[in-house]
Amino acid sequence: MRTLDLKSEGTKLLLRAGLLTLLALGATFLLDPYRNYQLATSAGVFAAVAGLTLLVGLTGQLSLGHAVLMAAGGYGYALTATWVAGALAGAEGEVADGVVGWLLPLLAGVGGALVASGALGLLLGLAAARLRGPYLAGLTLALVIALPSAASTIPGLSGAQGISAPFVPVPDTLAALIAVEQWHAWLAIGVTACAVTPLVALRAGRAGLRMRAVHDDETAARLAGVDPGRVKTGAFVISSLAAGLGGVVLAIVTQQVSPGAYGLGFSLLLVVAAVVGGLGSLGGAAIGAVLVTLLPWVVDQATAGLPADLGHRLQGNLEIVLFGVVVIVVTVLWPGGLSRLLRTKKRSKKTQLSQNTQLFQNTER
Amino acid sequence: MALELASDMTPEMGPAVERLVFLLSTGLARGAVLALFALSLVIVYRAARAVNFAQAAMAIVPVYVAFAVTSASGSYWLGLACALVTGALLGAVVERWLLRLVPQDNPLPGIIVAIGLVMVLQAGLAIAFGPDHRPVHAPFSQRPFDVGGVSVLSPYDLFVLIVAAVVMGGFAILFNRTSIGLQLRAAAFAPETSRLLGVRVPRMVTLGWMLSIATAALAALLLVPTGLGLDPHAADVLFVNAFAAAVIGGLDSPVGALVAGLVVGVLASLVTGYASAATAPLAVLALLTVVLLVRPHGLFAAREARTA
Amino acid sequence: EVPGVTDDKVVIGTHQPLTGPAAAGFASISAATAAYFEYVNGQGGIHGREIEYIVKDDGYNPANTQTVVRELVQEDEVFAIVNGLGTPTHSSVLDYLDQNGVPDLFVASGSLTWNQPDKYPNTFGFNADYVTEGAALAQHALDTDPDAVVCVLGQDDDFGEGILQGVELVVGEGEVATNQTYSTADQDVTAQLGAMKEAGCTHNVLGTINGFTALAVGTAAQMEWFPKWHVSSSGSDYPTLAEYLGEEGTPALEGLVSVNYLPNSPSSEWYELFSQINEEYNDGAPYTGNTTFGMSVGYQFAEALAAAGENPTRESIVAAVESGDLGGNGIAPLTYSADDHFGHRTVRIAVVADGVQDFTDSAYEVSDAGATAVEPEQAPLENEGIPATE
Amino acid sequence: MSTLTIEKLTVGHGDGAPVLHGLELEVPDGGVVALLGANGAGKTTLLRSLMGLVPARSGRVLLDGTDLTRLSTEDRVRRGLALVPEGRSVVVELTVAENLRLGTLWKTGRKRKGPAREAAVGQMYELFEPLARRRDAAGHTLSGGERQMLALARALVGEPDVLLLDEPSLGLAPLVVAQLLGVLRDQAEATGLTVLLAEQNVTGALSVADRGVVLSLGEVVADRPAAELAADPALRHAYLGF
Amino acid sequence: MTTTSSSTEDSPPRLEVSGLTVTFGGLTALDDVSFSVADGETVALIGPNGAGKTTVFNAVCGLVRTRRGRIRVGGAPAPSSATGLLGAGVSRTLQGLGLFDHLTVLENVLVPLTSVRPGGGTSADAVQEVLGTLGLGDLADAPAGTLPYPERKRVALARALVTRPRLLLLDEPAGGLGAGDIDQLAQTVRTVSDGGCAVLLVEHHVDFVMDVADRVVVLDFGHVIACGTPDEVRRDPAVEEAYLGVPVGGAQVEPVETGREQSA
Ligand SMILES: Nc1ncnc2c1ncn2[C@@H]1O[C@H](COP(=O)(O)OP(=O)(O)OP(=O)(O)O)[C@@H](O)[C@H]1O
Ligand SMILES: Nc1ncnc2c1ncn2[C@@H]1O[C@H](COP(=O)(O)OP(=O)(O)OP(=O)(O)O)[C@@H](O)[C@H]1O
Ligand SMILES: [Mg+2]
Ligand SMILES: [Mg+2]
Repeated sequence: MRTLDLKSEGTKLLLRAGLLTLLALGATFLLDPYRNYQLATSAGVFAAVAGLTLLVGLTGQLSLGHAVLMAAGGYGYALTATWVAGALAGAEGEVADGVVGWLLPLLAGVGGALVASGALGLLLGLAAARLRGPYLAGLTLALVIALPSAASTIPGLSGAQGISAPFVPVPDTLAALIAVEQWHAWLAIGVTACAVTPLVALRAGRAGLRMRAVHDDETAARLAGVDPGRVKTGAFVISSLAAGLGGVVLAIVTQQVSPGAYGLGFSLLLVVAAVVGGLGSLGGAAIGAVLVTLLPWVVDQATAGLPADLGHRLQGNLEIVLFGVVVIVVTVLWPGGLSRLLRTKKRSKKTQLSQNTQLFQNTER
Repeated sequence: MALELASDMTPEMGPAVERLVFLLSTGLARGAVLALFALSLVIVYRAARAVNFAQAAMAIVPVYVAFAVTSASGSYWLGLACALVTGALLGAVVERWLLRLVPQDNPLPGIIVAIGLVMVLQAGLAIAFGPDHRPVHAPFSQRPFDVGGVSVLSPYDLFVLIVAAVVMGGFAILFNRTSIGLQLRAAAFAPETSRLLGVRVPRMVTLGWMLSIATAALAALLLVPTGLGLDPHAADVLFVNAFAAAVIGGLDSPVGALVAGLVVGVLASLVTGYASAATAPLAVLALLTVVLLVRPHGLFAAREARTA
Repeated sequence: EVPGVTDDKVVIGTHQPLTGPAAAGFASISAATAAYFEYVNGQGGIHGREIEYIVKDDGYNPANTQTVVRELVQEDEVFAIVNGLGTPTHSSVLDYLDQNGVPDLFVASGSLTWNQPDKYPNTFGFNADYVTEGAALAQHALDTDPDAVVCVLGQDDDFGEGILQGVELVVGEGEVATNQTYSTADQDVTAQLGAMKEAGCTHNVLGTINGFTALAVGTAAQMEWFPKWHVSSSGSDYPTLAEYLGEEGTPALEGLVSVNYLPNSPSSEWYELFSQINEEYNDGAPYTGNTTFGMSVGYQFAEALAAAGENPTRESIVAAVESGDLGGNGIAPLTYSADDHFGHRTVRIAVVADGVQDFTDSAYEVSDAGATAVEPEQAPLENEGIPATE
Repeated sequence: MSTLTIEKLTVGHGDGAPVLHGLELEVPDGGVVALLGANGAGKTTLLRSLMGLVPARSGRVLLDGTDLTRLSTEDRVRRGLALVPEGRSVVVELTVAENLRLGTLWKTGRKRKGPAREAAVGQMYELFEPLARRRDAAGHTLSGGERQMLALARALVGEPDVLLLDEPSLGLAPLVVAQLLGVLRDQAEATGLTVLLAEQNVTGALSVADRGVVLSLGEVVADRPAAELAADPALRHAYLGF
Repeated sequence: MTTTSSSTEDSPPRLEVSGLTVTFGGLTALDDVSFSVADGETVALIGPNGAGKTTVFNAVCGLVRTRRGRIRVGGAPAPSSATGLLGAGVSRTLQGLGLFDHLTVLENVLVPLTSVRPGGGTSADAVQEVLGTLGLGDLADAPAGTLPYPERKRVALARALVTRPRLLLLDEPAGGLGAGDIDQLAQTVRTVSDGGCAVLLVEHHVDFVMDVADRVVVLDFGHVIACGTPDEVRRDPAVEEAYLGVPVGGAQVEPVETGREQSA
């Protein structure tokens, strides 16, 4: 007699997530501070791309506005954390206890980020439930463009200059062991794990199935008892929360949130990362996130050796040209994304079958 | 002096009214360019069911050509003709040699390729011409006419409005009255069925791209004299606002592009004039949101499709 | 062991917008600075050390700034960050540079943010601050025409706000006839100028970058409106403006009033030297106000480095700047001190006459009380523009 | 004259095993041939391959002796071939009238002029009365059967030489099916239209066809006069499963 | 199917449609249509193309707005929400299949179970049973989009049956199927209906209709023009004129009972 057994599946998933997180934490010991900074930023971008890839890959809703959702998370974090830090300092006169001094603001900040990005995501999601492809793209594009205006219109956001987020110092116990960059990488990995693990669970469970069903045929989904509007709105909110946590990571690492950092270019890069990694694949999102954070740097290194008399015009521009070419070539050669490429090479037919039956076994054990 | 005289003759025109008329007419002229660019987006959407995110970058390349030709020959009109031809060629080249390599079953790879193309074109232009603004001059005076003491529309604005109207009219006839127009639409909606009816679908898609980029280039060329001049990013904001306008109008509707383009132009002008420049993008966002919530497929789109 | 300093080299870095929309106005600055350093290196460097200037492109995006500045500090191990450009961009790395004790010299922006010695002891601004410029421009307007109706057109960020603040310091809070703003994203100021014309402005103080100054002047001329223009140093470079406006538009620039704190005048000997360096080390790029700006930054840094001693340390260069001994090459001696991290407190009025933009004899010094007229006192050119190392 | 000859045609989807193996078939000028076979036998694949929508791996398709194999779908249409595909091949975004107008673009290589075109369209409205009522309605509002009618009308209005039909009776009311099959028969007799008709509705198809061809596992397993197939229960049972 | 309900005289019909009117712009698709389906009964809805048959289904499922009239399921007003409808025991297939092509057969069948429990028994049982009865067990892991047509039709049916509905709406279930598959379908419909489920089906395959239907309702231009047992309806001259016509080439061939294995 087979029964629905999502519990043990969930434990397995949590274990795997924990393992990956530990691996990532361990990896920080192998990296120098600058690489750890890059790792931390990639982690933040990964959280957002993971949310986006879930949204686009599973429900087919294209959002060009995920940078704004990240920014919402970033602002939510910075404002709340600063406020709590100020209140703590005000209450006790001084921030004597190190851990309380940074941990409480951090946690409160994450809460603030979730509220901010979730609320914005809900508004967008309600609209998205009624809109199709290009219309949603148009709305989210307008949103990205309006971010600088919003930042200078809404009091407290300090316009283009942005606001700063409290610095999270290395705890005393660790201070002798690790540098601040590594510490921030840990925080980044932790927050990202909290953002991505629920996405993995969701994708593998009922919610993922419903999203894919809605993507395939909305009318049929409706007749199968799935409300497409609610599924789409829900997916948007979840995706926004992940993006918001990504914004938290960037705010922790850079201690700064400003509209210029979350412009259209960055928003489009998130889409590039999701597609190049492989839509709907969270592993692909990781690859894509690392790629878009590192590629400009790699190309910069590669072109650094070019003779200087190629002129100032080449500076900066050449790497953008190359990045563009890479994006085009990758998309043309592997439209399914890098993750699919890796997977088809690796996986035998048997494992594929067993993966397909996983859901069945969940239900039928 | 002339100004005072004129306002003496029409004493009831207060400064507030003057300002309103001025802002409205400015908005109308800018809106015409927006509408034209929005139309170019509608055309690719009609021809290929695609939103071209590289439209701004692709439109600005022909403007550089026009700039070079006009500087060399001294003739604005020769430059304009060259821009149209380059635009059409660029559209054809990008469609045939780039986008056709991308799978069509899902719009995303096409969008990504367009983003890559934007990077290549804009950075390439900056390498070739430098990042600086190149001043571009209008073929007609930009001095507004003085109507009863109120400044309205310059000759150049009129020129823009007339060009926009002619192009719009031309496309309306093309799409709704001619066999080519029918084939263009059918090829985009149902490529396989169209092929079964003898429509040369690849050719139609290419033609659509050619028309679209030429139109976009025309809009960009008309815009440049009113701004800082020509630089690789000169059409970026135009693209964003035009996309908003096209979506408001219904993406599939040339009439929608026209109306929404003018509305967005006037709205931006009024908001900038009465509130602040920073508020304009928020106003456009608000308009877009309201329209889409009331009509999810834009103002002029066909009714919601039957689903079962 | 001082980061970036070896026996024969000092490595410094900067972040600049070489790409993206902001590149149009600013990409040529770092090229000029680099050319000046090459000139210095050609003459044997400072204390026998060559200056290696690493320029990183940030596209005017704070996120990129954060990345490239960390790269400069952690990978390239620069001695100092010099002339990082832009308020939003540079704000995003202030804390980082402070926490890492990296000298953050001569930021290319007039935002008051850089003048917080308690909070950011290593950060120094380069530009005359925007408030100073706004106040001087407004004071000049009132000095020349007591009935002036003063209006402001400003960029919608700290630049425009600073200029407005300076103007209000002189004319009084809320006494500005109308304050209009533009955003760089929208290259159209017709609506704003319509409003200013209607408000009856006679003297327009502009907190605009060059392109938008040209746009404002050109648009007004098209409206047959010819008020007085009073323009910040960041947007009043005559060759650049003339280029924008073209032949027919240029006459509208006649009488344009501007302020500057650098010797950006063809009659200056500094200008002459910089032109030569520009020819020789910068491929003869067009000479603009950016060239003067970039080379002056180079000079000022070289002077600070020279003053930091035979074996410069991060502390010694900060101390050298704070010592107040730097002279600079401006129209008045530098004013850096331990509690003032701005160096240009005096600005000089320049006017366009017969197609030539040149300084007049009036200059203003600005304090909290307002702008007071002072005598300009141009720093002399000595030792062929190479700072002396005693 | 329009005889369709299929020589040793082998067709497959993607890299999969071939669906048709060296298929040989001739449809004579003015003939009506019913193409029968169970679901998955390869009827649709054959028709699509004849139109060039699925590439042939080997073999040839000849129209009156001219090799079509290398021609694109569009060019085959211009040579006088037409296919009414399986399912609802209406361009749903266009109106009924526009769909019909699309069908009139080509008639065996030459474009047609106004009045003749109008007349042909008028005829279709007479034939399929529900379409006349919904002339200006967008394709997506039509009922399933109305769409099928429109697809048929659109093919007929182009007056092709060879008409390939993939399950035209699907979703149509019996009355309309009878009418449609009658039209096919009449056109074949009157204008020499050559028809290849793939059908699950065996009875209906055989009632108008000259010949019935049974496809199984990608090969022709029976090719008999229609009447013979219809009348002989043993044959039917052997090849068609009832 | 496990739940057996005997429809007693006083219990309300499973589906009751009365005075239903639906318009699209100027077009009246349904005009004052009334009929009902009792538990365990199979009713066929036939009529010319565009008569409004699918629109009746759409109205029951809340996909189109009704202008007038009442639709009651099991005596209560038909719920309008997606989950509510399924929860009230109403399942439907679509005229154009509407499979989730990128989902496997199993996943297709699981989708309805993400929002409701099957009427009686566990989800796992229901899935296994429905896949088994429809011969889809071996195909559980195949993406639905890659299957041959008859299998696709069975997946659509399986998805409707897995919740063990009390009212099943089938839109052209036999369309495009070969004789063998139609027989099997008829068998399935009979089994479902014997289990007490009310079945309403739209079909143009007259023989199939005559075979499975207890009662036939004929629509034309949105009006009910006839209603009765299959034989009554078949002989009705109005129905003959509007819908059936004179069969081409003589009588339709009666299906013979044979397996359908040859097409699998
Ligand atoms: N696009 C495709 N990709 C892969 N295989 C396909 C494709 N289309 C059809 N097939 C396979 O080719 C075989 C023949 O299919 P085809 O559609 O030609 O049969 P048919 O005789 O038309 O059946 P039906 O009566 O159901 O329409 C089947 O096994 C089918 O699964
Ligand atoms: N959403 C809609 N908008 C406009 N017209 C519609 C809509 N839905 C249905 N119609 C029209 O209503 C009429 C009835 O359609 P319906 O689909 O119910 O027919 P049907 O009886 O199912 O026909 P068929 O047997 O061909 O499937 C048709 O004329 C159709 O064009
Ligand atoms: Mg078939
Ligand atoms: Mg129907």
